[in-house]
Amino acid sequence: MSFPRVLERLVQLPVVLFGVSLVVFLMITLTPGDPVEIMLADQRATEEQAAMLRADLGLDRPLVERYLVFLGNAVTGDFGLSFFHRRPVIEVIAERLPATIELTLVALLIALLVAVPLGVAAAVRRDSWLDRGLSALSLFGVSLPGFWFGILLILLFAVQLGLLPVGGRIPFDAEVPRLTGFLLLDTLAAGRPDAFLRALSHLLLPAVTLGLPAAALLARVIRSSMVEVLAADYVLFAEAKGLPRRRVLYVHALKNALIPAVTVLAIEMGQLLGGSMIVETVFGWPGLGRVVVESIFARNYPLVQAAVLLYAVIYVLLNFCADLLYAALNPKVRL
Amino acid sequence: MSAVAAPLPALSPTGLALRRLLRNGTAVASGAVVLGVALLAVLAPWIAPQDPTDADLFRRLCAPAWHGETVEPGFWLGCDSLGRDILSRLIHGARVSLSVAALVVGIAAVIGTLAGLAAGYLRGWTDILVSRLVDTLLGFPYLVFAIGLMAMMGPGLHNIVLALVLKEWIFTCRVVRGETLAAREQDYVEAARALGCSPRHIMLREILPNVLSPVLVVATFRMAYVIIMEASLSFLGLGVQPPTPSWGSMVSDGRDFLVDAWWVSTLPGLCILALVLSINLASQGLRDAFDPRLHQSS
Amino acid sequence: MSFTRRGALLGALAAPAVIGLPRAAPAQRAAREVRVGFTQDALTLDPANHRNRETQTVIRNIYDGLMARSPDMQVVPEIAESMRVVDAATYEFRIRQGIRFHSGDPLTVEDVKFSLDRLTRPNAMGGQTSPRRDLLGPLEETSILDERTVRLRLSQPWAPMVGILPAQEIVNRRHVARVGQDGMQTRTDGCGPFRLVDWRRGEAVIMERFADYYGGSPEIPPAGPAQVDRVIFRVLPENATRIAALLAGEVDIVNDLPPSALRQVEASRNAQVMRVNGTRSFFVSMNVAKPPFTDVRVRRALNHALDKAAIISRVLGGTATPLRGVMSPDSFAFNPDLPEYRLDLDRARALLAEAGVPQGFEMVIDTTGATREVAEAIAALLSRTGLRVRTQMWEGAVINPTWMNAERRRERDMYLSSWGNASLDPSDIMLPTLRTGGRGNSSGFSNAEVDRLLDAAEVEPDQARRREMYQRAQRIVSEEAPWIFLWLPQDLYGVSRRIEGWRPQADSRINLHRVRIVG
Amino acid sequence: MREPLLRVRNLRTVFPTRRGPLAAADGVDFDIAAGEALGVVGESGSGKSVTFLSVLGLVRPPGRIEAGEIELDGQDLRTLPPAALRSLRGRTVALAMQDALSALNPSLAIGTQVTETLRAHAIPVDPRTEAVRLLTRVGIPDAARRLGDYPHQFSGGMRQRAMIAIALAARPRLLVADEPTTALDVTIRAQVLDLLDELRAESGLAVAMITHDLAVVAERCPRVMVMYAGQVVESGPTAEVIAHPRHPYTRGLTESLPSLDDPDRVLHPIPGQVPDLAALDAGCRFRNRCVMAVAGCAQPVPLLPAGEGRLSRCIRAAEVTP
Repeated sequence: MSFPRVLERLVQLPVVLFGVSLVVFLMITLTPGDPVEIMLADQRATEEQAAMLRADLGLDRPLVERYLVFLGNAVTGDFGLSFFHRRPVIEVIAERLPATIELTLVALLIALLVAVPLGVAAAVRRDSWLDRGLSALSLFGVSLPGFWFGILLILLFAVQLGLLPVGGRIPFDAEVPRLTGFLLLDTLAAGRPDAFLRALSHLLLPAVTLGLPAAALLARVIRSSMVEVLAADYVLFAEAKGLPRRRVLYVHALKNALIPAVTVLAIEMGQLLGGSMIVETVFGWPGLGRVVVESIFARNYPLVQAAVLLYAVIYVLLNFCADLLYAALNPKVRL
Repeated sequence: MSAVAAPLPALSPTGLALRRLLRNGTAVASGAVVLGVALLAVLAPWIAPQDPTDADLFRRLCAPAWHGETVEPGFWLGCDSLGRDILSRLIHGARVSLSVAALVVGIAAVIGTLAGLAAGYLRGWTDILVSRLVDTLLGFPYLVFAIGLMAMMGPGLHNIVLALVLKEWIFTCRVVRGETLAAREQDYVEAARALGCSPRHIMLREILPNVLSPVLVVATFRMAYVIIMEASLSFLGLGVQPPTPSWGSMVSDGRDFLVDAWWVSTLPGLCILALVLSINLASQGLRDAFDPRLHQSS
Repeated sequence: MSFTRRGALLGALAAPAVIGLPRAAPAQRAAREVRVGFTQDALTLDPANHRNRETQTVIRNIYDGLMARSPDMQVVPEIAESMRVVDAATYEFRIRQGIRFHSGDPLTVEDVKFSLDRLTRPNAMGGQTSPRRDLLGPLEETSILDERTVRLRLSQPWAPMVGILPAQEIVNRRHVARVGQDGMQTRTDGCGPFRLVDWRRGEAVIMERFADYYGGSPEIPPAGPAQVDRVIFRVLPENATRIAALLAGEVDIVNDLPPSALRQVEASRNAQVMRVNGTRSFFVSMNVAKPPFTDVRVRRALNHALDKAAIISRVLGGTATPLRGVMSPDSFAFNPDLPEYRLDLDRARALLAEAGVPQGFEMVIDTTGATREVAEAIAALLSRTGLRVRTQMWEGAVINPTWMNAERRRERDMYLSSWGNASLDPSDIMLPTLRTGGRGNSSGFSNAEVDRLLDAAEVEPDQARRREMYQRAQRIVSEEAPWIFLWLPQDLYGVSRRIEGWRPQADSRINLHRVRIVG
Repeated sequence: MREPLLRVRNLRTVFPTRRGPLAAADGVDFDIAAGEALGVVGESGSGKSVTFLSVLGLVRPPGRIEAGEIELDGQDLRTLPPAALRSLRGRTVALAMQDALSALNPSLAIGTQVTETLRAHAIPVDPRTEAVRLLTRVGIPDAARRLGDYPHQFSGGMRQRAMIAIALAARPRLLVADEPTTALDVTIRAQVLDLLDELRAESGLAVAMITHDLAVVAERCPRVMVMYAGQVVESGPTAEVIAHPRHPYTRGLTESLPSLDDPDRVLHPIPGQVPDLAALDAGCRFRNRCVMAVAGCAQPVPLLPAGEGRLSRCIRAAEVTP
């Protein structure tokens, strides 16, 4: 079952990319609002100037041709110029992507740190008040609109308590050379643990805001697969061997319970990546999501197209990684 | 190990599940909350104490009744920034939030179930087509997809429903397809096939009843997401048209007054919380009751 | 495995407490640093390659212009030492001596000519044409008279010329040659009070004091190098977050403070509200081509029906000046003697009845997310006449072009909109919005006399006569009432009490050259 | 008879159900001495597994031990703190399960599953060497090379033997073997049972062999205990119990005994159904299926001596004929 699965993913990538590119292209071109009009909104542009600009951008050509040109360029990594940044799309995305990925990863980590103990505890004491209380608490996460929760966190932790910063990624005096764009790595690479902590403190509130809903979902998944696993004979057998409870729960049970969670994790990571724009707006986080939303509103087609394609690639790759991880966790599947 | 299972009086699986459900106090209580909200929504025009769109700037941000100072009699939960009664807006907002959630999830469940059945049972090109479509849509981040579609169609209730349905159906579809693939190999399906039943009959009469309970669980679970989604779209200015209140847009509009008049945005926030929580707990109860795998004696 | 996980969890929980400590005392910053919580990131750092106020604000701290605007909106020389009006279409500027760019290169008349050519000549920016080109209107040629003097020649007299110059910055021609067109987007070499340290896209623009600064315009004291070591524009688009950053002491100035935050900021110990009349007049455009708005009685009725004072005092916290017409009272061309449409619901109902508009008649006000609250308030107040007025939300990208096109707006009723210009010159306010076919004429207003007056004022060199023409045009517009005239909002800023020497100005620039830290 | 290694008295283990408490083990008494092999025979649901899970302290909640004494090596297990009980598990009393496929963790290597037991009990040996020795001992060829294998890479018989090796790793004094050989073919079954016999002889290992296969008991266990509906109904030396049952239920079992050539045969020789354990009266639990039932069977029936070393829970024990 292993080899066909890899093959399936490899086939999936171009198909999904093609589908996504087609959908996004259609979506964008069918959207009312003309980028040229928006770009010239505040100017005394004549119709000729507008037509020239339109020709410059290739907007005057037929749909099919535009799509094919877009595809052709995309294959060679050329996504054109971001209208309102007046710079290559690739550049804009490249400088924003690390911030989003860093935020997403930390959010995911927080989600795991919350979800794993919560899910395990709830499963072990299934149907106890603890189980209900914890699952109610974890559901809290799903029910909070991110923008509202984020603002509340800011008011509490930054304004009232003064413990954490309001927004941004790192204060100026903790700046380090950005080799990777991931500040947690860059600060360590620069040998600045103080800067690392500052960067982490900036990450905390947005990551919690972003990660909590994911934590709720993950906790549910882990709880239900733990419930199943805990009923398995090998857990009883492990207990009968006299193993410490921690080892029974976190090695024997959790390792098997995580197998179904891995797939959910990959999907959730994809959703977090694409769902970060609201958190990025609230916390002034310089990530990709914000640019994408701004670009949708500004009809900045090339950037939206490229970003959505990128999301799709990441999605497929994440699933691929999930398969690998699945195999790593599950010895029955060997690639 | 043989231990617990004692024979229970014969009951249909659904009957058993319902029984388990009714014995689950949390599920019943949260189900009651959901039904209560639904009732509020249906009866909104008759029970809302004020006209939810009646603005009076002199009532701007007046406080809830328990606050003492800037209270307007008859406006129990205070007023929003245009002096509209928050209680009435909450009651009417339940209409929008709940009907968006129910419509989206309902339509998505129907589409997703049919597509999933077809893909899982017919296999072949149908499956490839459906699966690739599902993959494609999964590849889109939800919010980007919704924002893109809303930008394309313009804001408004119908468009929200449409935009969300276009993404939501895949979640049901994936589940149903998986269940159908499994059911396909089951004896009862093989027997039906051997009897010469048409694929349509097998899908709708034989397999469908067996996949309904996971569909139900997925649907209730997704409702929570849809309510949050509507709120997020409102935050980005792509929500329902004013002055129609929705809980999401109320939270979003009130966020500028979080410090001066916390109730404007917090009360609808709490309503969302309570509803989503109830839906989730009810769905958890449903799943516990209907998922047979959790009830095998071990 | 379980141990490490537990350890990490504890670490994560403990982190805030640990990290919180260094932040607790923001006053202990080593460098004198002023931070601005800003709604938008700069789109580019090339002064010639944008049409965006926020971008301009950031850039203006790095690059200086020939002329500058004082906080009370007077145009004063900056890089130029003096200006001479040779005739209505010719200006001469004498350039200050000893100005150096951040790179050390001296600023010469060649740089001035190069910068203006780059703005006005087609394809002058590595094949592109500057999007600012048409801002400079009829500027035809910049020529060097001697090593200290440049001459600007216009193709026709154009009075707004001087007012537009503070928004055009002078670049170093050698720097442009060095870094190329693409390099200009991110690498700067201005002669302004601050030099760019780092532009973290989407996050912050960081600048430091330029020690060799020539001092800026002597007419805006105190001249000399900047008084703080470092300046940071931090991008915080969400209102609540920007305010929180101010209250938490993380930033010293925030722009675009919503009126709803007035109380909150005023109540805080470490910040205050500063306000200045803005430059954007707000109005509700009525589609004069669509019945019943074709009838002037209806348009007047709606003007009578709207309780502007209530919205200003309740929703806008008293931070706006009601307008009877188009122009801001701060403009030289303001007409103080316009007739007023008093709040009079009976009169409004009578006028509507006269015009045959039935009770319960439906009207829609189009609006965008940013002005939603005001639009809803207007709709609610107008509905008191017995009309049924509601609002419809749109994206700016959709509704603006719709209303600027006669064909596309045919079915629309009303549009809550605004128009403004930093120079407050009617040439860029009345001409686009009220002349027949003007690019911003959303109501479709067309009046031969107004057209004649506006066209004549455009080429009239005498400012007093221009004013008189514009005032006559304003009276006609007010009587014809193509809009519901609303108000001129104040721009609100939250300002930390630890800084001094800065006040907001109407063109919404935040120039930090003269800011001091006192707290 | 020596001092018993395990002494159970009046054990009552209850599972709450929606129809009231269900006593899966109800008043169970028995002893096992060191080096002894006790066969425990009964149908599914007779309480034999629950009885020994109670001994191991592994009754899954919400089930719980309601009454009785469990003394292992002189210690009262019911008053022992959980940590002490845990250190007894695997070390003093170990469990071997019926289905090794489900008893072995699918995602851990066999070697790990052996060594972790050694480590958990701090057995002073090199875990790896010991693991190889243990696996070799149960007849796994080339054990050193197969430590890194996962359960699914083993054949069914090897898995079963590996599982027994794991159960024996910490050198327990009592092995609870729950249907340990049902899934094995005849030769391997003999091999495994021989191993247990050897250990009994060598190190005084006591074995409780839970099975519904009387044939295995007849062959390997000197003593047998028959359970029905949560109670012990008869016990005694195996040969005598088979030859002269003192309980109608035992007789029913023995009637199907000649089944050596069909080891997988399921025992359901007696017509009728086991009563609902949640709705019992005080009388004999077998009486609804018993051909010998009389009115007196509705009274409580104690477990009484029925000959040399034998006990029976039947008022007409003497009348039962083979």
